Amino acid sequence: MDESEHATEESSNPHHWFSHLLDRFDEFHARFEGPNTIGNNRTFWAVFWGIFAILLVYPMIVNTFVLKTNTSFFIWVILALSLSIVWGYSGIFNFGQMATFGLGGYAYGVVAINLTEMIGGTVLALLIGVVLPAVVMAALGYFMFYGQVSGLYVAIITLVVTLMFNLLLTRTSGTTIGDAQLGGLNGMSGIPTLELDVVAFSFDLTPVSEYYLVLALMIAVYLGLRYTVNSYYGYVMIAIREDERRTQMFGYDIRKLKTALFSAGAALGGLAGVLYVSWSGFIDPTMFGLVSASLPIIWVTVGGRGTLLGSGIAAYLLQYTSNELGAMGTGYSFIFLGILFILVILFFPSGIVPALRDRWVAWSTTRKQSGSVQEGNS
Amino acid sequence: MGARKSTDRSGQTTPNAHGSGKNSRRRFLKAAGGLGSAAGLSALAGCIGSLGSDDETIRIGTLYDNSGELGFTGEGKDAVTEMFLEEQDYELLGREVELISYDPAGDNTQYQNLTRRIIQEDEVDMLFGALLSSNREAMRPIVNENKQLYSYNDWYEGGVCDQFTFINTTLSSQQRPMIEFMIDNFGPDYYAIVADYNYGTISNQYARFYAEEYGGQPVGEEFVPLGVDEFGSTINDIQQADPDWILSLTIGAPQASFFEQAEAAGLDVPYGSMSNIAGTYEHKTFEPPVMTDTYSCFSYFEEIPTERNQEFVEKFKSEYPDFDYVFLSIVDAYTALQLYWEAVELAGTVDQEEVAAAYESGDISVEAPSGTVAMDPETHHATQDMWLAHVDESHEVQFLDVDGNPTDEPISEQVGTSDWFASECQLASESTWDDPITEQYIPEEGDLTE
Amino acid sequence: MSLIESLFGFLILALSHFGKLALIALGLAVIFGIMGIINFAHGEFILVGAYTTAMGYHAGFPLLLAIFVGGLAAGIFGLIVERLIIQHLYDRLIETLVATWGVSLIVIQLVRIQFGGTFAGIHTPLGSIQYGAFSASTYRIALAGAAIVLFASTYAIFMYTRYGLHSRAAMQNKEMAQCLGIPTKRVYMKTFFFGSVLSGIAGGLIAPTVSLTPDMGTNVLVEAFVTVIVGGANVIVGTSLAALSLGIIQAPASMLFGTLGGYLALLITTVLLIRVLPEGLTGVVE
Amino acid sequence: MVLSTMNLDSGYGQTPVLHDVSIEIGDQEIVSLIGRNGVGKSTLIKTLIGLVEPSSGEIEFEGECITELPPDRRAKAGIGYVPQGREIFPRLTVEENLRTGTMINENHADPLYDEVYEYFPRLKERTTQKAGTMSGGEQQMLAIGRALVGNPKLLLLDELSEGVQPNIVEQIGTILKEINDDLGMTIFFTEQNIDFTINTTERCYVMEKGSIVDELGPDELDDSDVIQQHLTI
Repeated sequence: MDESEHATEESSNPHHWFSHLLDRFDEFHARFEGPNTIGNNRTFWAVFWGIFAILLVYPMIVNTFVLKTNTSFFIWVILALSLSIVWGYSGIFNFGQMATFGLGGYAYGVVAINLTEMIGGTVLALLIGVVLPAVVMAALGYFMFYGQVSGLYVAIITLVVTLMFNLLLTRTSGTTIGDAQLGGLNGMSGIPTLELDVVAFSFDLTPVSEYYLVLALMIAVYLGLRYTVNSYYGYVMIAIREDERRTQMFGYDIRKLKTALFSAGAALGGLAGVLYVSWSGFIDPTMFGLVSASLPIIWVTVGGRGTLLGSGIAAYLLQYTSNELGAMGTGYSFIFLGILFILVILFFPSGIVPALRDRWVAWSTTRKQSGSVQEGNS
Repeated sequence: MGARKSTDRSGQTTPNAHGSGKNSRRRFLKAAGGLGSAAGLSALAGCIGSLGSDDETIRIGTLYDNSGELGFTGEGKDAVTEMFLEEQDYELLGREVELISYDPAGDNTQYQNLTRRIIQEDEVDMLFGALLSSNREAMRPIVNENKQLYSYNDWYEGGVCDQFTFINTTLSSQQRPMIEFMIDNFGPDYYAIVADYNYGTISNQYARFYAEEYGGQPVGEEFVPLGVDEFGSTINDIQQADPDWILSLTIGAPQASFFEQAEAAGLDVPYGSMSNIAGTYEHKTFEPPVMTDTYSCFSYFEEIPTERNQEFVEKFKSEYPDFDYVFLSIVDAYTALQLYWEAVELAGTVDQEEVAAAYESGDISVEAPSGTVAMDPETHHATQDMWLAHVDESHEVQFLDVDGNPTDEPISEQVGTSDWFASECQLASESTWDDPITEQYIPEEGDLTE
Repeated sequence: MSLIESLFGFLILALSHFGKLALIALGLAVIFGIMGIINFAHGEFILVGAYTTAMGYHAGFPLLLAIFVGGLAAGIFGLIVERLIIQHLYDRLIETLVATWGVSLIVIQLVRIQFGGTFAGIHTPLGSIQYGAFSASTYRIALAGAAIVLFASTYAIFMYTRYGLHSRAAMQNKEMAQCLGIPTKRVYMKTFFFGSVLSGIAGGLIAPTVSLTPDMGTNVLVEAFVTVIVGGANVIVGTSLAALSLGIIQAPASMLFGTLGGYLALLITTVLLIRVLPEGLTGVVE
Repeated sequence: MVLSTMNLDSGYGQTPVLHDVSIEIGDQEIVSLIGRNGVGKSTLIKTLIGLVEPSSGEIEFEGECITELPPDRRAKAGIGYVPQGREIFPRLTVEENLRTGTMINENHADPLYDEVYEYFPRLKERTTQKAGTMSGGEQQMLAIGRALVGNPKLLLLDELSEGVQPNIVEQIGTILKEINDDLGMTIFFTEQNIDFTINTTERCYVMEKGSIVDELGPDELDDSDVIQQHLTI
């Protein structure tokens, strides 16, 4: 729906204050809209805020278990969004996004266990959990991108580095950092929940407040990224993805940009990791295994590369599905998942959300066309 | 009865037919509730939670992998759980028993999700679960947070000291008769090949401690990452060290390739194993004579010659012919149920705090397929008989006594935990339901000798 | 240990690492090199080969015949996968990754349901050779020889058959090949079959040295990928060189720092090599 | 009639390029298509060989409808294709490149290696050289030779003088005429080089904005002003 349509609606609408409100509504969202995202119209935002409203009252209608589980799905969504930026938009095929998640989680765990007594101990842990993966990945990014490594080779290096973390962390069964026992393959447990003590604003995370915190962060990350990809930087990202050499000829320092993007994505992945570990109180090295490392790749591919919405939705639905499959108590869950991946790839090669968007666009244009034909007749 | 009878395996060839019938429908409704709520149909979810609550029914939950790397082990445990419940006619204290089992598929995230689900949604009276220690450690924070009575029953390194957790299985420290036997019969110098992972490294510490006590020492140690199946350099290293025997702490089938490769390389040294045969039946999966002269000391082997055991093995194999070998994990799951039944009957209720008190009474002792198994009140770990198995060149198992003579008796009776752990962990006297201890103690250098 | 002995030990170790890496990587290299397909189910082709070989062997076939049957079984499995899935995904690298990942999940779980956690293995044949106080498995050394034979045969097929010519043409410029009347889809189908057969034979060959488990494919996947990527575009020369150099690096590292050290050395070398030689070892040769 | 198109519309994805193109090429003719850069000449050739799918219209080859056939089937039916930019296989040797052409025209059994080496003796000197290491002109000869080996009934050439030295262009023009005479091969090519077109072709279509706007016979072709006009406007 473009502006001309808004105009016609406006003129046909007798309530001026209402159309004024609608304009404000559109104006507010304009900054999040652009050709680089799906959902650039009033209907989308109406549905978006509608779902948000449902999510706001959700804790009042479900039990703790459903709520807790949902919170974890939102955390996975944040992780998926971070990979969507790095890979989907910027074209850096990063197999190590889960490693940023794990690094963030471990960093948070170690700092939080050691500094729980300290005021704001977990806030410091949160910061370190975000910064550490960003720094590590900046170093790795520097190593790769300043050495002209690109494409599939980035995927292999990031995968190999992830597996090295896995190997090293499984070796830590007797290792302690301060009071924190890394625990090897058994993992690190007893990690305190985030406590936000920021001047005059302090609350312990209960399942409900944790849910709201994660929900708010998820929405903020989504909108923030929408804003970014539709801004100047978004176009640069896509330029890098589409044609690196040409972008370079226009005077952009590709190596620097890619390193920065890689590192920013890692910060976001680290944030998700911190939230997750605060949520579960536990983390183990399987986060760095081959299976885990593939998960974000699968979400983004299934949802649709180059769409934030798709990556997020796919992460939510796939995690939900594998959760429920596990709950069915059968040995066939992996078979179901495998078949699901194959079917999605065969029938929605560009991802589920872009496919649905195309279908929606096709449907609404034919409807519009038939509508205008009828008008012409009458 | 209807509810859980439906978990009968339909046709023995497909070992996974859980959750057909009523229960799966209920679960499906729940699933729909969860999904619906996300899609805005959440009004449903609230009332479905209360649908299944029936005070008369006793609910038993199991979380054993049915898929993933250890899927087969978990299937065995779920199968024997069914067999036990059928033997009990799905009744306890005259009340109907319902079994709720999920498949965490070897994924710790799933273990956490499903632990929440089974405690908070299904509200089980007793929870059995976890295969690996890492699964258990993923579960325990949630178990403790919810004050859930919980049984762990798969062989592990030891050290869990937890008000809510009761453990029956073979611990590393309980395998000490093997160390003594090897040193007495083959010599003091051993080479340790150790899975680089908690079970391996911590068991290795125990092994070193007991070896020292019995006058032996390691002449070499190699720590091998899980999943590694390449042992060329290790074999070289062993030949250089020239030990009297090899301490095997290999974990998982890939690492078991060591035996085939050692045999092929012409390495001819006896193995004292703290990880093979009982749990992973290498003498059945490798062609003879690869495992020749392996000595393994556990609380259970399929070959245990007691009448009780032979009946059990025969029954299980006829009901579940997919299982060629009845391994330790299966029997420990069965014994865990026996212990729970006895505790509930003693307490006269399934109230979790009272059942825990019954477990701690010191009167819990059952005749398991492996022999007499008793629950130690202070450590919440089982005290049991240890058998020393010897694998011969045709991969037959004989049981030996301390002198190496064939016997029909365990090598050591009613073996408890290590002295160190017993002194560290005193749950009955120091921990209560409302002020619980929930630790895992890992021996640090020198801890054991003090 | 004398210098000669340790040198000999190193040589045998390097040879056996080379043999294994080369074997597990060859089928993947063929499929990835010619078709540009990331086959995440590669390990499961090895698994199918190994399991079938073991079944054939236990049914009384001589080992070599059993290995041949294993290769064939993997080839047929490959054909099915290609017809059902892969043929719809040519030119879509990432999608094949996810789809083959799906195949891998399915196969592993089906094998587990059908055969359980472990499968009766094959006793390593050929005995051992002695050197001083040390000894090593003859079969492990024979594997390196088998790898060389397989590479040479693959080289011959690519260089001297019509299929080989067509596949090399399709690899360099698929559209042009098609415009010359080369049925590229058929060529791809044959390539997938061929690569699967090679993986199956590799599985059969290593079956007597490892435990047969549903996860055996996953365990070799990373090593296979690393070898192929380090090798670069040239399927034969690149991959064999990569297997050789990685084997030579892994051997002393594992002798000095244990198995973990060897594995880490392999991974670190890979990372450094990719950075220094983005074209892989092929780039150095050509 | 060897090849004809009827009301062909074609293009890439949503972007139409060709409109209502109808051409006819008779047996043993040598016909060209001229037009400025970007009018759709290459798109027509690609549509003829099957790389671009037409949105409507028909293509007939030797009386059979080939509109739906993929490129390899068209090649097997007897169409040889020399693309713009040559697209030889750089890592194959010269001889191997030629061998890739043998699938063209499946009814013809023996590959024309001798003939190709006769027309392009330079290729014979370099049979074992990697094709990627040769000069532009040599690569062009190889590309033509590769299509020729299978003895196609129709040879399609796209912008063959592009990036090739003038004297070699001239040489290639002569050879094309010889091929046309000796082997009776039908030839259809696109070109921007006027002299080359005049010297080589008997008949010529003129394309503008994706449509055929004119057809020039031998008489008009002798008048270079007419052609000049079509190419410069």
